[in-house]
Order: sequence, then structure tokens, then C-alpha cells
Amino acid sequence: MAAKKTTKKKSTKSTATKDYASAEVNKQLSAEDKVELYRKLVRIRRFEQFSLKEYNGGKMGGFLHLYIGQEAVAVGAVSLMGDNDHVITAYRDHGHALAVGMGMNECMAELYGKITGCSKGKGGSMHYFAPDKNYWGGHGIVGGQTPLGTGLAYGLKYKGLKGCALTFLGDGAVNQGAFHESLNIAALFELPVVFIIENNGYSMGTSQVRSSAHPEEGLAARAEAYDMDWDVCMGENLYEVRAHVWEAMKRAHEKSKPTILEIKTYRYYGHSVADANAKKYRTKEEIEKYQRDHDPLKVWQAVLEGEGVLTSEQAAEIDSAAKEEAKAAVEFAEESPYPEISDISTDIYWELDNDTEASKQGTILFD
Amino acid sequence: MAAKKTTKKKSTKSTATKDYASAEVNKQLSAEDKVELYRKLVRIRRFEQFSLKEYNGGKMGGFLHLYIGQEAVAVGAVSLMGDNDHVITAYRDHGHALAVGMGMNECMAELYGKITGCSKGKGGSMHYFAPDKNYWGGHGIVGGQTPLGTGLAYGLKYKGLKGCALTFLGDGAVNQGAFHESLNIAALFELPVVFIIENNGYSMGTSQVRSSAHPEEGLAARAEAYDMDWDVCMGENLYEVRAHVWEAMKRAHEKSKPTILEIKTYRYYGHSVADANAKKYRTKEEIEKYQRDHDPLKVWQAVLEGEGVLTSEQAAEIDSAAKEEAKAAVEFAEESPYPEISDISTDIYWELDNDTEASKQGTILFD
Amino acid sequence: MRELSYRHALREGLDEELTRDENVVIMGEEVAQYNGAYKVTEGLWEKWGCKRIVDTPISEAGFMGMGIGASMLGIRPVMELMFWSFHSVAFDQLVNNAANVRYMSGGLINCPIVVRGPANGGTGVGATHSHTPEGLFAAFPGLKVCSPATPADAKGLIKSAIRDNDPVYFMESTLLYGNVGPVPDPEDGDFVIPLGLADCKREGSDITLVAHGASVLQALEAAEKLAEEHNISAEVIDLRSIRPLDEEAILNSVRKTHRIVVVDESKPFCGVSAMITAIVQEKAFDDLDAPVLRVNTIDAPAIYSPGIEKEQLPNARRIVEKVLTIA
Amino acid sequence: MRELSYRHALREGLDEELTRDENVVIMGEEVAQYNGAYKVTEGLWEKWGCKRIVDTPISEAGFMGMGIGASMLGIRPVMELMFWSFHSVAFDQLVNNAANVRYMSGGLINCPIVVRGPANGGTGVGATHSHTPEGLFAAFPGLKVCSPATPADAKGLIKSAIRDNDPVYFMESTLLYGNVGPVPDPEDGDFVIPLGLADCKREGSDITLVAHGASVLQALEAAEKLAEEHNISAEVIDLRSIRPLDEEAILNSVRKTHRIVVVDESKPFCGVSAMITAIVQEKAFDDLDAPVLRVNTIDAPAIYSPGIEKEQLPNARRIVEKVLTIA
Ligand SMILES: Cc1ncc(C[n+]2csc(CCOP(=O)(O)OP(=O)(O)O)c2C)c(N)n1
Ligand SMILES: Cc1ncc(C[n+]2csc(CCOP(=O)(O)OP(=O)(O)O)c2C)c(N)n1
Ligand SMILES: [Mg+2]
Ligand SMILES: [Mg+2]
Repeated sequence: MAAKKTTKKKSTKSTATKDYASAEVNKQLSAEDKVELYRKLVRIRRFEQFSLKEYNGGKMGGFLHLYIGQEAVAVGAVSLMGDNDHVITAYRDHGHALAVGMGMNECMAELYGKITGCSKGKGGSMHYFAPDKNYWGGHGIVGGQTPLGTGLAYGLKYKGLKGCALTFLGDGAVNQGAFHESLNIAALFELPVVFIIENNGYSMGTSQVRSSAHPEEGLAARAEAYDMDWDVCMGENLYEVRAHVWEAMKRAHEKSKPTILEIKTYRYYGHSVADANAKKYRTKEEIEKYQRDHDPLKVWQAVLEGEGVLTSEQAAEIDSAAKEEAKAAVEFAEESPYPEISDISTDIYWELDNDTEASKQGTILFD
Repeated sequence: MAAKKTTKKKSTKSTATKDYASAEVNKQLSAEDKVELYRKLVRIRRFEQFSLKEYNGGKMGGFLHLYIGQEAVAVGAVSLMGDNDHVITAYRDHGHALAVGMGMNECMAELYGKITGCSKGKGGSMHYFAPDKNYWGGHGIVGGQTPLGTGLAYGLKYKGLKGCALTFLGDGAVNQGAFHESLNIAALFELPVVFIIENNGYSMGTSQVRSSAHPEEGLAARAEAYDMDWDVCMGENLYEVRAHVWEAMKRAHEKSKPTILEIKTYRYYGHSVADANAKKYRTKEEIEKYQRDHDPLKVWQAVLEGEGVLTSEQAAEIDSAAKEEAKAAVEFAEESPYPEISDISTDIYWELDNDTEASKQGTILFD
Repeated sequence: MRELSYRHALREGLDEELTRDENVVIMGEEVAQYNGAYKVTEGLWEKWGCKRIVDTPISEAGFMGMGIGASMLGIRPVMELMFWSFHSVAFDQLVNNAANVRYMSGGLINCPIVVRGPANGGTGVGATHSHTPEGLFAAFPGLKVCSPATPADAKGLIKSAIRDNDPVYFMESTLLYGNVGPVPDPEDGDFVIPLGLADCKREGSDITLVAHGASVLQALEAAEKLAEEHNISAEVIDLRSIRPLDEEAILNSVRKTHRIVVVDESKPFCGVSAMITAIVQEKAFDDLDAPVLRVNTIDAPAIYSPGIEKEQLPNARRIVEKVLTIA
Repeated sequence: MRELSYRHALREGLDEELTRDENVVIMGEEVAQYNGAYKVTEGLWEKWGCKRIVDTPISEAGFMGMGIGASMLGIRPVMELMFWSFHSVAFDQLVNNAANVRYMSGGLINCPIVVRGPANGGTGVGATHSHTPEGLFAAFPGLKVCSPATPADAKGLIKSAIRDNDPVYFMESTLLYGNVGPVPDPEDGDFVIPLGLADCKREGSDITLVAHGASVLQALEAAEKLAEEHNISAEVIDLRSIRPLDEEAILNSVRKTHRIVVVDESKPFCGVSAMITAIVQEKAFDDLDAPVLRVNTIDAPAIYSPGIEKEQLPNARRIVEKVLTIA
């Protein structure tokens, strides 16, 4: 066989200088919409900063994986969702949760493990869910959510709904077998799923180059192996994120075809708050560079101020409101009660919780 | 980002018309070597035909996955192995076993489940092993052997030995997560492993096109996703198989780099003997075409007769000798005893079998 | 009553549920065009087509997770594992995503999935293909596990499993597929058997034998031998469902017989039999005239050899011998 | 005697074995440059370099299988699972390839691999990260499982595990890593503890408490309370190793105390406690004055809430309450 080049499936012929503001999907945004997006970014940032403080005050258990630095990815992608679009992600899930419209109270209370939390204190930081808002979590096992996202897409297609499943994962998660199995199935079955790799450069303390072999175009180009479309973009500017995500969503909606979209982003904090080494595997300068030049909040604020749709006063107001909201959420969480011991034993089986006929026979929970 | 083509990693610039006979590795073969290779092909074929007959006579349990039609792949690849080269495969493992030099007696007895079998009747058809011949099995879980092969390569590199691990799998196995994880690790760690996909067109009743999405160049081209070298060849002519496998082995030996090599081949029988549908998912004509025009034994016999190193009389003698050998193996197996009930409880723990100090404390096998 | 094979009874159950609910979809390797590796789904693809009967690649983690994800949206996938043994490559999806998503979401999500396929030794397929993971999965709260022994139970339970709104792991046996037995006629109404209800397959007064799946048949054979050769009257309780578990049925029998042997094809360590033992000795301590004994698969990976494989499994001879030590 | 933390003791054991045998190699996610997620391997990469201490991608099935394959060639990999909970994505490699390859090859191959990492709840990481799979793996013949509770045991057992020629699954606890206790000085000779040897951590005469891992500390705390508040003398047997299992140590204690409560962080269904119960009631039936009772994690996926998570786990209060029902 002669060595032949594959026809690359990369979808967007865009270059770095592309004027994303004038992308169709961005032109549709009203001034109000744009400010609303800013508010979302800020609310995520403030929510997490408050949660960090309380975590450090010993109010929470386990992990706290902060999304700070990556906000534009979730906000941009989620802002495109219609009624039949769904979203699922890994354990770094606060941003997506607030983006889909979950309340700070239920989210903060969940971190505290209170019964008023979105998962009644049973899931914690890694396990936020809001199926009523098409948000399917929040999953702790690296890569484990990717078949579920594929399944959401399967369900949509089965029901004949024109939607898609935005399935987020990290750059370290691409090396889980379940993800690859999902890719093959999604391509083979032509499922409307958009795999969004939030490439923040690290999986815990491991830089991307130390964890993945991949084509020089990056992780998304692994899609070639499944003859699948792929794309790469930067994650700091909402216009850019929206433009690229929308391309992929259109492909899902219109052709029922999957995409891998890699979005380059950065996290400012450690992997989890308990990551004492956060500053060992990367330089202080690297972090500062991102905070200074690539911060999604700053970038968007500058864009909107440039467009004249936001003043710095308004921005400050939005910021104080977000702080107030976060502070109130902390109070709400503080004041809420923990689950009772008896609550340990509910939410295990639907049939039991609903006291149906099917739950009447035999012992189902054991001593 | 501009849409850029990857530099393809396909290794051999060969075309279908390439004169494989004059490949360096084939020129080195003496007439004797060539006849010996023929003998290996024939012995596999006859061994399996005899085992099929006995299987149909109810002498064996479970599965019998025949390799008939694919013989040139194992024989060609294994013929290149030096002292530090190792081989591992899936459950369709008789061909590789005889190719590495296992005896028909121990192999036939294993099918019968006799204590004289290569695995003492404990492994059966899917689980032949001969570590003394660098043969690490025979593995029943689809794809499950691929990390093991990666580990053999790891061990070789760790010990500073210039060898490689020939790791065989089927075309259906490429969609197991463990294989993909192995690929990334092999590429990232630069391990001397050659993944050989024996593409016989079907995984059970599923044609390759129904199980895998892949680049148009085929399954091996999935290697691109890991920036790994890859190659494709036909599996009916030993010269071709040897030439391509040797390229990959050299890459492993000299550069400690992995390869995916896809070898196109065909199985004449059903997936396993118990595959009643063997002729439903493909036409009789398709099978006959392969048997007529692409049979590895016929092809090699014609090559050798053409070269004047084998006469049809010699070929017939080799064939009768192989039949005799297989017949004797059946007798050996018939006459051998089954394991005793007490044999069920050995070969579980090394320490116990060797009655070491480490095995003296506590209960390790339970009632 | 008409007689059906276990395989046929299962298929009839699947077919009825496919008819009843358009969200039921059958998926797995070779279930459609090939008619199923063990022919349980034979004819269903022809009848229902590609939407309802779906062949998957050999990607158990991927397609199992896909089924779970789809079930969260209200699809009701019935996933075939060609062998339950292949759970090992889909384990995370099976024990984390399916079992925990309801809990971790505080009850917001449920996962009405059925995973079914054969789980048994005894067919000469060796250690990797002969796992019996009933106890392994029943150990995870959030999951339900059942394992029918007869055609009627197979049909009645699969229908319940599909209607259940929790994940149900349904373990069959290749050794039972061909067995024939009475199954109620669909004309006589919808035939379902609730999960969690054991069935007394044979009444007796001297000793209780508890079993599930193919072991029920071994227990019944042993009971006959005990009656004929030793004048011992054994009661055979077929659990049918491991979780939920019909503790009362077991305990009531023990309160009558005062002796019990648990027959279980799992390995001795931490299997279903260990659990039943723990329950019985705790809840019927004063009723027991002898320790609870167990007959399990001999503690080793499954041996291939057709010559002695059956000896490794619980069989009537070993059950009788065990009973005779206490009765 | 000098005192070391559990973490430090483990590290010292690893370091000594790295020194003793050049085929010992440590692998896992973040074990090298990051010094280990829980710092067990801190400093080892700096000391031993990239060949002996190896960071892997997040590909548990892949790298675990790689370790198994390498072990067949005589390498002695010590694989870290950042959490034992992540066994779920490597399950096939762990229970088929490692556990069965010796058997299926009729004894031709052995697999001297150690898999280690924390396996415990109680740290607010929820259902997917709080699995305690001691019983799950001990159920597979071919595997060995141990679970040390003290720094000395951790060191002595990890060294034995590495020297063992069979696969040993070594389950630690994040809650114990910081605990400090006496560990013999290397100057005083090579310190190893054989697998399969239980340790009586507290002598007593009225009741036996059996536990392993972090639960040993709960049992000891309960024993103190029982002594102080109820005048009950509890003996605490620390299993240390689950398979091989020191049955004699348990049975001897029960023959003395006639009562036993098994404390086990697994779920109640089919866990280690069920197995111990089955053994004790069978082998010490006549010695028992009461049923074998168990204190397990409350039967639900692990709850996150830091407010009540500890209530779900076995704790001294629940142990005392259970003991009081029979003593
Ligand atoms: C199967 C599995 N292995 C390991 C872990 C531990 N772990 C949690 S997050 C993480 C790093 C993931 O990195 P990446 O995918 O890049 O996501 P990011 O944290 O950067 O968002 C690891 C190793 C896990 N949760 N699941
Ligand atoms: C994990 C797993 N899933 C399913 C099977 C059942 N199975 C055995 S072989 C096979 C088909 C494999 O096809 P392929 O990889 O092409 O190899 P071939 O049989 O053609 O040699 C299947 C589905 C298995 N053994 N392991
Ligand atoms: Mg990352
Ligand atoms: Mg094939």
C-alpha cells in the first residue's frame, strides 16, 4: 500500500486572527445577553473564591476542584444550549453548574454537605446534578462520564430530538479506555455528542506532554483515528468559545455527527485545594502570565467595554452583587442542617423511595 | 488554527507489487529455512483439522477458535524472533503456539483437558503458554492481552535487552479501552512493542465496517492518534508478512519504538466451532475465493516450487508427516489422564506450589 | 401448561416488553444480526429492526456506559453481556455510574437499565469466562441482582426487571438455556414475578437447601438422592433474586428444619453463600441445630478440563456429602 | 523504639526493597515528580530516578496490565493506585490477568506484582472514591490481600508483599497515613511480617473483636469504652492480612471468649465480615454463646456529607452498641 495522507477532518478553517465577534452565533447576542454572560463568569469566580475560603476554614470535606481560570469554557458552551441540549462533565463541575442556572445556595450547601445541597449533601463538590436543567453532573472517575454523555446523545437520537450532549473532560482524561470506546461508538453510530476537552495543560502535577502521545495538532486530532471531526480553539474569549462550540453543536443537530473540540484553558489554583504542590510543577510566572493576559473575565470585560455595552461601574456592581450572593450562599449553607442518619439510607433505589409495589418484596438494605 | 495535515507515520513506502522475496530479511533464508516454514504452516493446518474432528466428536469442552486461513501471519512473524523477542496473543492461539515450537502432543492434550496438556488441562484452547519459548499465551478477554504485551516490552527495556514484544490482536479487539491505553503508554514510554492486528474481516458475526470507525487507510492508521508508526500488509504470503513485521521489529530493536501493523487475513471456519452462523454473515463465495486464491499454504507452496526449493512430492511428504504427527497427538491426548480433583487446587499460588516459608501462615484456600 | 425453553421464555419476555414500551431497546454484541451468541434474542432484530435491537462493538465499558446514560434520559436499555464474565472490562460503569448516580444526585436521577447474560461455569471455557458475580454485584447498594433457574422464572423476572426503575443485573446460565418447563400462556394475562420473592421448589422437613440459578437443579437432584438413599427430607428454596433477598423465606424454612446447607456456584470467599450464612446464623441462631454449611465451587480459578470441571462446581454428590455431615 | 508515621514506614519499606532488589520498580499516577498524591513515595524519585520511580498516564487498565506483563518477565512492579477505588477501571487486569495467569498456564507463569494504595471512606470524597474492596479481591483465588493498621505492620507487610511471588493487593488508608507508632530500627535487622499472621492488638476475655485496617483503631477505642463503661473485657484481633487469613487466631480467641463481633468497613453484603462470620459459625459452632455479629458501613453508597459520614462507617459507638446486644 502506498503511503497516503488522510483527508483531515478538522472542521474550522479559522486562524488565530479570526474575528469571532462577527460569527453568526455571536452577532445574535443582545447587549443584555452579553452582560448576562459576564455576570455568569463573575458569579462562578466569586462563588468559588468564597468556597475556597470556607474550605480553608475547615467547613468542607474532601476535594475542592476549582474552575477559576476556565470560566469562559463552561459559560460559553452552556450559553448555546437549547431545550434539547444536555451537558455532563467531570469533578471540576461548579462552573458548569452555575452556568446552567443552578443556584449558589444549593451549590454552596452541597459543599458543606448539608441537606439543602443540590444533592442533599450526598454528592459533594464532585457531584452536582440538575437534570431539570439538562445537567447530568459532576463525575469523579476520570473519563467515566464520557460513555454517559454518549448515552445522552444516544437517547436524544433515539427519541428523535434535535439536541446534543456536551460532554466535557480534561486533558488527562483522554487516556482512559472508556473515552476511546465512546469515541468509536459515537462515530460509528453517528451520535450527536460534542466531546469538549478542557485542556488546562495539566492533569494534577503532570503536564500534558508527560501524559499523552498525540498528533502535533493536539489532543483533538486523535479524532482522526475514528474518522471523526475535530477542532481546537482558545478558551479565554467567550466569542471564540461560542463560535467553535456552535460549529460542533450544529454538526450534532443537523447531521447527528460527533466532534472532539479541544479548548485550551488554564486553572489558576492547584488541582484540588489539597494540592500542596500546585506551584511546583509549573512556575509562578506561568500562572501570573495567564492571570494577567488571558483571564476570561478580564478579556470579556475588555471586549464589552470596547463595544460600549458594559461600563466599569456596571462591572463593579455585578461583582459586588456576585459577592453578596456568594456570601448569602455561605450563610445559607452554614445555617442549613446536615442530613440525618436516616438520610443515609434514602436515594439508593427509586422503587424504595417511591414506596412502590416493586419495593415490597424481600430485604434490599442490609445490616 | 489553520487546518494542517499531519506528517503521516506510515512506515513502509511499499506498494502491492513490491518484490518481497528480495527483502533483506527474506534473502537471508536458506532453502531449508523456507521448507521449514512450509512445514510449520502445514503442521498448524493439520493440527487444527484433527482437533476440529475430535471437537466434533465431543472430546473437548467449550470453544475451539481455529486459525486455519491465517497461518502465514503467526508463522511469518514468529520466524523472525530472536532470543529476546516475545509473543503474546488472544484466544485464537494454536497457530502461534505451534509456530514458536510447542509440541502437538501437549497442545492436543490441552484441548482434551488432560494433565499432559501444556497448561495441565487447566487453560484449554484459549490458554496455551510456553514461557520457555517466549510465548505468553493465549488470552480469552478481548484486548486484555495488549497491556500485557506492553508490559513484556517494558520488561525488556527495563532489563536493557534488545528485543520486542509481538502483541497480536483481532480487528474486533481494537475497540477495547485497554488497547488504546496500551497504545498511548507504548508511544509515550517508547516501548519496543509491535501490535499486530490480524484483520480477518470479522469479529464473530460482525464485519469490520460494522464495528470500527477508522481512517480510510484502515485500523492501523489509528496509530496516528498516538503519533505512532504504523503499517499495513497482506497476510497470505510469508515473504510479505516477514518483510513488514521485520520493519516493525527493527524499529523496536533499534529505536525502542512501537508500531501498529495491520495484517489482512481471513479465517475459513466460524468464529469458534460452535459458531453455527459461520456462513450467514458472509457468503460461501467469499470463503471459497479466499481458499482458492489466497490460501497461505498454497501461496507458499507455489512460491517455493517456483523457486525450485520444494517439489510437490516433498510437499506431500511434509503433509503426511504432519497428519501422522497430528494423529499421534490425538492418540497421546486420548490416552493421557485427566487431572485429579486435587489438581484443581494447585497452580494457584507460586508460594504454595513451592511450599515456601511465605506460604506457611494462615489459610489461603477456603472451603 | 405449554412448555418453553428457558431461552425461549426469556425471549418471549423481552419481546413482550419491547411491545409494551417503545423505550425498551436491546443492545449488545451480536444480539441483532447474529441473533445473539446464545440465541436468546433470536428473531428479535428481524421483527423489531435496527432501532430496537442494536449490535455494538466489543466495547463493554463504552456501550454499557452509553446504556446507563441513555437510561437517565428515560430510555430503558436491556444490555446483553455475551458472558457476565465480561463485566470485568465494564466494571466502573456497572458499579459506579449505574449504582451510585441516584445516590450522588440526592435522588434526582434514576437508572432503569437491565444488564443480562449468562453467568456460570461448567461449559469448558476456563477461568476468564466462568465468573459468577451475583454476590459481587449484590454487594453494591443501588443495584439489584437476580438469577432465575426455570423458564417461567426467567420470563417472569426479566419482565419485572425491565419495568423496574432501578438497575437490575440479571444473571442467566448457558447450562439452563435449553431446559424446558411450563410457562403460563400470555393469553392468560401478563406474567410477572416480583423481584425479592423466593420460591420453594421442593418441600421438606429435615434440612433446608438454599440455592439460586443453575445450583437449584443440583440442589433438587441432591434432595431426591437424600430422600431415596438416606431418608432425609430436604426443602429446596430457590432465591431467584439475590438483592432484594427473601430473608423470610429462608428463615421460615430453617425454623422448620433447623438445618441448612447453602449451595452457591460462587467461590467460597465472600460469595452469596457467605452472606446467607451470616444472615441465618444471626437471625435464626437459636433455631439452628448445626452450623450453616456451604457447598461452593472449589476455591480455584475455573479449571478448563471437561474431565473434572463438573467436580469443581457444586454438584449433587458434594451436596449430599455435605448434608450428611449434619443430618 | 523510634516512632514513624504510617506513611513514612511504608516509604521506608519501599526504599529498602528498592535497595535490595534492582527489579523493584514503583509505578503509578503522580508517584514520581509529584511525590505521590498522598506523599507515600515522597523523595523516592529524587533518590532513585526515572527508571525506578515511574509516573504513568491516567490509564489504570493500561499501566496495571503493563505491570502484570512486566512481572511475568521477572520485574517486580509495585503499582500505586492513587485510590484503590480506581480498581474499577482496571478490574479485568486485576482479577483476570493477575489472578488467573498462573492457573491457566498450569503453573508456568507467576506474577510477582504488588498493587497498593488507600482503600477507605471517611474523607469526604463520596461514593466513587470510598470503596473498600478487600473482600472483593480476596474472593479471587490467585490473589493475596492485606491491610495493615499500624506503621510497623505497614512496613513489615509491604516488604513481605514485595518479596512474595504472587500478586499481593495492599490496602492502606488515608486516615492512617499520618498516624505515628513504633517501628523497629533497620539497624536491628530486616523487619518483615509474614502475610497471613493476625496480631492480637489487645487481650481480653469476654468478647472478641475482629477487624483490619482503620477499623482496628475503632475496635480498640470501643474496647476501651467497653472496659471503662461496661466492665467488658474485649480482645481485639487485627487480621492484617485477609487472604491468607489467620483463621486460627480468630478461632482461638472465640474459643476463649465465646462471643465475637466482626468490625469491617465494607458494606454488609458479601464483605469480609460475612466471610469471617461463615467461618466462625462453622468452625466454632459449639463455642459460640451468641450469634456472630457484624458492624459494617451502613448499607448505602458512601455519603459525602462531612456532617454524618463518620456515622456511616463503623465507629466505636456503633461497635459498643452491637457488643452490648450480646455481652
Ligand atoms: C480513573 C481515575 N484515575 C485517577 C483519578 C484521580 N484523578 C482525579 S483528577 C485527576 C487528573 C485529571 O486531569 P484532567 O483530566 O486534565 O482534568 P483537570 O483536573 O485538569 O480538570 C486524577 C489523576 C480519578 N479520579 N479517576
Ligand atoms: C471483553 C470481551 N468481550 C467479548 C468477548 C467475546 N468474544 C470473544 S472473541 C470475540 C470476537 C473478536 O473478534 P476479533 O478481535 O476480530 O478476533 P478474531 O476472533 O477474528 O480472531 C468476541 C466478541 C470476549 N472474549 N471478551
Ligand atoms: Mg487538565
Ligand atoms: Mg477478526
